[in-house]
Amino acid sequence: MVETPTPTAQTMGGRRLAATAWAGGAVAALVLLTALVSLVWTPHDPAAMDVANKLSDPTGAHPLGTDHFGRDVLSRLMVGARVSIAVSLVAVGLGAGIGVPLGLLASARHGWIDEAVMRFNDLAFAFPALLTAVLITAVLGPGAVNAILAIGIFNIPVFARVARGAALSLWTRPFIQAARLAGRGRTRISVEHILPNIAGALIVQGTIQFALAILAEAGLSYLGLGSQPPEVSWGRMLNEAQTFLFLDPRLAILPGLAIVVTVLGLNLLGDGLRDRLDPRLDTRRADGGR
Amino acid sequence: MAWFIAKRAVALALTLVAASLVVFGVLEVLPGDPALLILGVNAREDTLAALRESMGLDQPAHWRYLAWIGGLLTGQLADSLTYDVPVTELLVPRIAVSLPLALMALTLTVALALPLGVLAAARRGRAADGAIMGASQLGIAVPNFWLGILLILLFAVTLRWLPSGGFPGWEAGVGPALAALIMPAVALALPQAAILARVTRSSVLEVLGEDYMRTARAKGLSQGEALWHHGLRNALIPVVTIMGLQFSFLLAGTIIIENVFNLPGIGRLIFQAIGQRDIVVVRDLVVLLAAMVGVVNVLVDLSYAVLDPRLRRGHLRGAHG
Amino acid sequence: MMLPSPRRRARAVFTVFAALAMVAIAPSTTPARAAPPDSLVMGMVLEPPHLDPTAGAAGAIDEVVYANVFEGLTRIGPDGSVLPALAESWEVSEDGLVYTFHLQRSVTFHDGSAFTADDASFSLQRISDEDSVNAQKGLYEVIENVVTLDGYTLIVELKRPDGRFLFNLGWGDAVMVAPETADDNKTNPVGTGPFRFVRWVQGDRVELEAYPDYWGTKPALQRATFRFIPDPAASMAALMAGDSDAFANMPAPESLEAFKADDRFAVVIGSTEGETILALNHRRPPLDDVRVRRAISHAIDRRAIIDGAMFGYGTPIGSHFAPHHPAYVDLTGMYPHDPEKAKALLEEAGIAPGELSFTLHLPPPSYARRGGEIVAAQLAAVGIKTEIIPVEWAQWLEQVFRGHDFDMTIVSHTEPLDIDIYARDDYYFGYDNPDFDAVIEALEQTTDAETRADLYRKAQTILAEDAVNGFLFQLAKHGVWDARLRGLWENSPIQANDLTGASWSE
Amino acid sequence: MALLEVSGLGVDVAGLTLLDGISLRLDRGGSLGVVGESGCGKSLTALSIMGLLPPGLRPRGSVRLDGADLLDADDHALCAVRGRRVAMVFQEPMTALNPVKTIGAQVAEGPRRHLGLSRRAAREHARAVLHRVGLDPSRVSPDQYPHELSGGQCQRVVIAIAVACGPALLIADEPTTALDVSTQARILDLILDLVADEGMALLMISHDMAVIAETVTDMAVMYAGHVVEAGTCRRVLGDPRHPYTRGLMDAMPRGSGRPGEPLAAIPGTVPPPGAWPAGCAFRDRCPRADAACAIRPPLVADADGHAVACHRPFGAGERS
Repeated sequence: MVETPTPTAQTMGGRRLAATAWAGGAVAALVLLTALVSLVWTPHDPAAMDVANKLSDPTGAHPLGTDHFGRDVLSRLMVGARVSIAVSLVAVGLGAGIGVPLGLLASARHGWIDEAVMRFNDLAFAFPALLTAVLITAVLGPGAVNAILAIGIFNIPVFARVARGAALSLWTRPFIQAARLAGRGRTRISVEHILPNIAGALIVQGTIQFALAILAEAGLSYLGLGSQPPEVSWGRMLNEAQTFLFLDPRLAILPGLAIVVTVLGLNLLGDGLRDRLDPRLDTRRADGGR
Repeated sequence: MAWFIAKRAVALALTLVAASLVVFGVLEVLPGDPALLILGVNAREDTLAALRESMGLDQPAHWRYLAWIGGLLTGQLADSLTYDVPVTELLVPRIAVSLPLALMALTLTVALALPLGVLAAARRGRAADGAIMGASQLGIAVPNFWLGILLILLFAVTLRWLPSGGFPGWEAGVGPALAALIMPAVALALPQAAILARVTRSSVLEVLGEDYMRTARAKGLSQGEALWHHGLRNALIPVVTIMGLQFSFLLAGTIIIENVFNLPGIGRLIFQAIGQRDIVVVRDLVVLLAAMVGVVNVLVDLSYAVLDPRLRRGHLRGAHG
Repeated sequence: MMLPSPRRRARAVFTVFAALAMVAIAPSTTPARAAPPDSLVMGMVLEPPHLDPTAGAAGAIDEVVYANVFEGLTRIGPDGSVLPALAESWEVSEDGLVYTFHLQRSVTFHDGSAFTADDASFSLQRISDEDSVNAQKGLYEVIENVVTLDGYTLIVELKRPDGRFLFNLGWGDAVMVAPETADDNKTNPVGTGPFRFVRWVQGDRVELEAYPDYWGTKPALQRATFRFIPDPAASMAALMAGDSDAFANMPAPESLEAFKADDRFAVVIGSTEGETILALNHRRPPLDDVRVRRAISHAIDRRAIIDGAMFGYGTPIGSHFAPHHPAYVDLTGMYPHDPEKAKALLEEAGIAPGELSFTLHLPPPSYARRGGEIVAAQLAAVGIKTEIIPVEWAQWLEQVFRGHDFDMTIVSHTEPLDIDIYARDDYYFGYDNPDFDAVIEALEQTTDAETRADLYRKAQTILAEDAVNGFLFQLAKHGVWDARLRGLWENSPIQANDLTGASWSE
Repeated sequence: MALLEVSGLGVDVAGLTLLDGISLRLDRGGSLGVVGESGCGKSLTALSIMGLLPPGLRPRGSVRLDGADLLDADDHALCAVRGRRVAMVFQEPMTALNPVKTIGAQVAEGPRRHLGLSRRAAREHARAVLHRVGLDPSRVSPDQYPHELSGGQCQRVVIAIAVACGPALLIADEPTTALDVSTQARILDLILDLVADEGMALLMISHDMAVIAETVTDMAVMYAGHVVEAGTCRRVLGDPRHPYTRGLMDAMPRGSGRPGEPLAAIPGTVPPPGAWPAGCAFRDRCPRADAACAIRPPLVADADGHAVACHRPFGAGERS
């Protein structure tokens, strides 16, 4: 039997990315591109109201029709991509920015710090995530920034757990031992040697969390707790479409499709990256789900 | 075993105490005065003070916390600030909606995910596997509330097979009640089933490579028999872990799904109570939900012991040493 | 779930999409369920927190129990007039300080006990007491003393004359309750009305049934159910499916077109007492500058707001007064929609374009949330930036109403004839004008109808000239019900669903 | 007719040849050993006979049991043969047993299926078989789980599972490799004992010449997916002709040799499939190799049936 070398940062380049992963990546890139384009150009001003022309079916001027204020749906979907992505990206960044150092600290120091980090994780998992997010936004008030906080908080334990798990197995490796013998401090080793080597696992988890964050932002905004007008996000659009469900289901279907396509793309990309970077991560995905 | 349960019960109790402190603290800083909400814009200052006193809101925080915990422990829940009835009375009919809903969703999740996951693993790399995994990718990407909207559009509005929302009550008969719950349950279940099917598949794949599966085949068992008699129980261990986590997602999911389907359950009650600043209802519900999640986690741990005799002995050893 | 190939998957998705897209044009074929002719299911948006109208401000309480379960000494009729109820007649002394009520005989509470002057005395004292938790205690605090002359005669002495006292007695907050059952009315209301309480399935519905020993004209309905459906889409579905027979006030005006096109339903647009305003905080400069407020009034396009937020239902107002009231003056022409004029006024006030930035607190109803979006866009067009802050009612009350921590907010003032709020000290928008206060002062002292009307007109004009707030529109009452239903109120002078006269036609 | 006749057996995966031209023959009640280093294809040969090759591996040639070709048989027919006519003992007793089932239940499964026993009768049968393999029910209960047993006890359970239905052929794939030395001998004794008692044929697979020498009468030496030398043990061990066989024998006295470790007497390790040199696969490691070895040598038997595949074999009695 051929022995498979344990995958680490050194062997990352080895395997090819699956076709589905390329497709997923392409979709994600397209959405990102759309969001970026919306910064400089949209077919119409997404905030421009034309009440006389409300709930119009798709026409040449409005390829996807208009909403209940007569605003262009296509333009709003484009801008919505921007807000959905920005909120999710910052939330995941927040989770990783706090969670990864915590996880590294826990793995480097063991003892009570490790224990404290893990108990914090347990407590965070004892509450249904959505419930806590609802409470947080009730206290702080609805809005994109607070949605970021609510989603970000739930990413902290996920990243802490992944970082700790991946880092723990590295501390016993010879090159780490060598660095320790050379008198490097634990913090320095964590930053210089551990972090680059667990980056693969973190990128994979980040992709998955990003997809989950988009779903979470949509859920919060749908409940009216996320982005607020005049901001547009896909969840916000779904929230506004709710009362027009029977009159104009298009308004509810289009933003939902945008969410599905984006999340699908990110998940396919995430799965592909995981297969390439770290096949052992397979069962962890649902773990971080909400 | 008894020792193990006792140990878990203590851990659960500690978690709940921590949870209750967090919730109480959060509700303390929640902006909005329940008395003002009840009495409205024409209320006078002295009227508000009288109402606050009658609701016990004028007491210091630590006293109110202890009174609350004492009430929880003795089963004497306080009166809801808005409904003015004991929270217990509010909860029972709500649980009669939410619990069946969560259980239906969980049953659906398992009933879909296990066979599909096993099938995908058994047909690894073939068309069935590809189809199931493709569909599960799609399922994971669909927000459950949007799925709920689509179901309403399709089955309630276009086909008119099912009610679009609301709950007739169990006294209207099991049929109408279940008809009202089936769409919400499906909306909750499909995305979770997609996740669980993937977990099942990878777990079964792992088990299929185990030596004992070869032993079973060497005895003359067919592939299917070996999987059924030897593989499943081993494969179930990670699956049960995820199921435990999913139960908490399903509970939380009711907050959003009950809003979509206009169901008078716990999820909508808690959402409404937050809006109305009915902190009595909110704190009891949050602790209740945390307790349910905790109990399910204990059950998951217990089910490991049922599934895997090696863990049974581990716990016994823990008991004696 | 079982989608065999990417291409077929795409096709399946497309099929679902196409099926869904057809929803909009799908004809409604199922007839509304034939309801038995002696029962009615009335849909409501909000569930009452409890069922005691004397212990809470929530309109939903009155919408269930007012005139159905509970009655007062007087009652408000469908046109807003004061009618006799449990008091069959009354006399008022010359100085307006002593009211003598003659009560209906043979009235019983739903528990069988007789209604007497003692019960009436108890009810009035309870709401005007020192430790009363009545939401409108301010209205009844004028009561000095209540005496029973005999079992059916009640004498009420006032501290000062009050032109609206009989009207105020008609509010749900002053209904008659029995001392024995008063404390349980929140969950088990016992009144004297034509319907008695059966049960309340919290989160879903309240059921009432006809009270066989009712003293007055017996209602045509034997059973009445109030169903609580907070979601506009769900309320539409409930009507279409026949799960509800009526919505006295349909939450989603956008759905009215569909009901109008369907001859199973009657769509009745009526008036309410809800003046919807863009309230401005006069404590916050430059909102204390009348030029800035006038600029805001010119910036607002009421028609666009009514069309966009309310789908055309609603009447523009130019001051804080209901257009259906006899004393109404149309002041909507005072500040026509004119962005250029608005900009000029701002410049005159020394404000550069883009310099102004206000917060806009929006409570949950769609008139506020949707109206707010449009207002924000209209203000932006004249160079005023707004930050929209959506709030729950609890927060609105604490932060805006009581804390005065806001720049602008949109809210509908639904109490009838409430123009006097502009004379209150330290009211949330902080308006202070001694001339206006004098008018209101005079109003309170006056009982003559014509003089009162003149004073009301004067008050309206002062508010409009001062451009106190942005006066947007009068909320309409969007009634949708089964076309065979008769006798439901068209207008809503108070928040109530009086089912006394409701019946089914053949 | 031979009980087992393997001829021209090969196994391929994705264009790669793992096993080629394997021919073996085993009579009723006879015994045959297959020896070679780890990775030479011994286990693959055993799995081919059982029809349990991992997915993706395709066999060719023929494997005849009682004259019927197992490679042609459908899965249903194979299930009837496995456990009933042919049974197998695996290398790692700890992982070969299902951790979540009692040992009694695992032994009873075969008899219930093949012998048509009732649940109860099968349980009794399992109890008896466990007793027969040395697990006294008074000391090791059939209701115990594998993790409660030692490695040696587990291997006895694996053997019990194999012999429970009285197969005609027992394949033992490195049955003692995972066990400690003192247990090894007892397990081998048990196997020999059972084989003799039940009249089973034995196919013993081992990397250890000593084990082969103790347990079987005939043997085949494999290297890189081919048989390089075959014959009676007496002839092959007494007079090894192939340089590889000699190397293996030189390594023998060390005893402790674990599979996978390079043999002390032969430099290098077995090349993985696909890296086999053209011609004689052993020539890169062979001290006697020359140009002729670039052509694959055929397996040629002498009059006594001692066969060797080598262009430069050791002569009879020649010392290395």
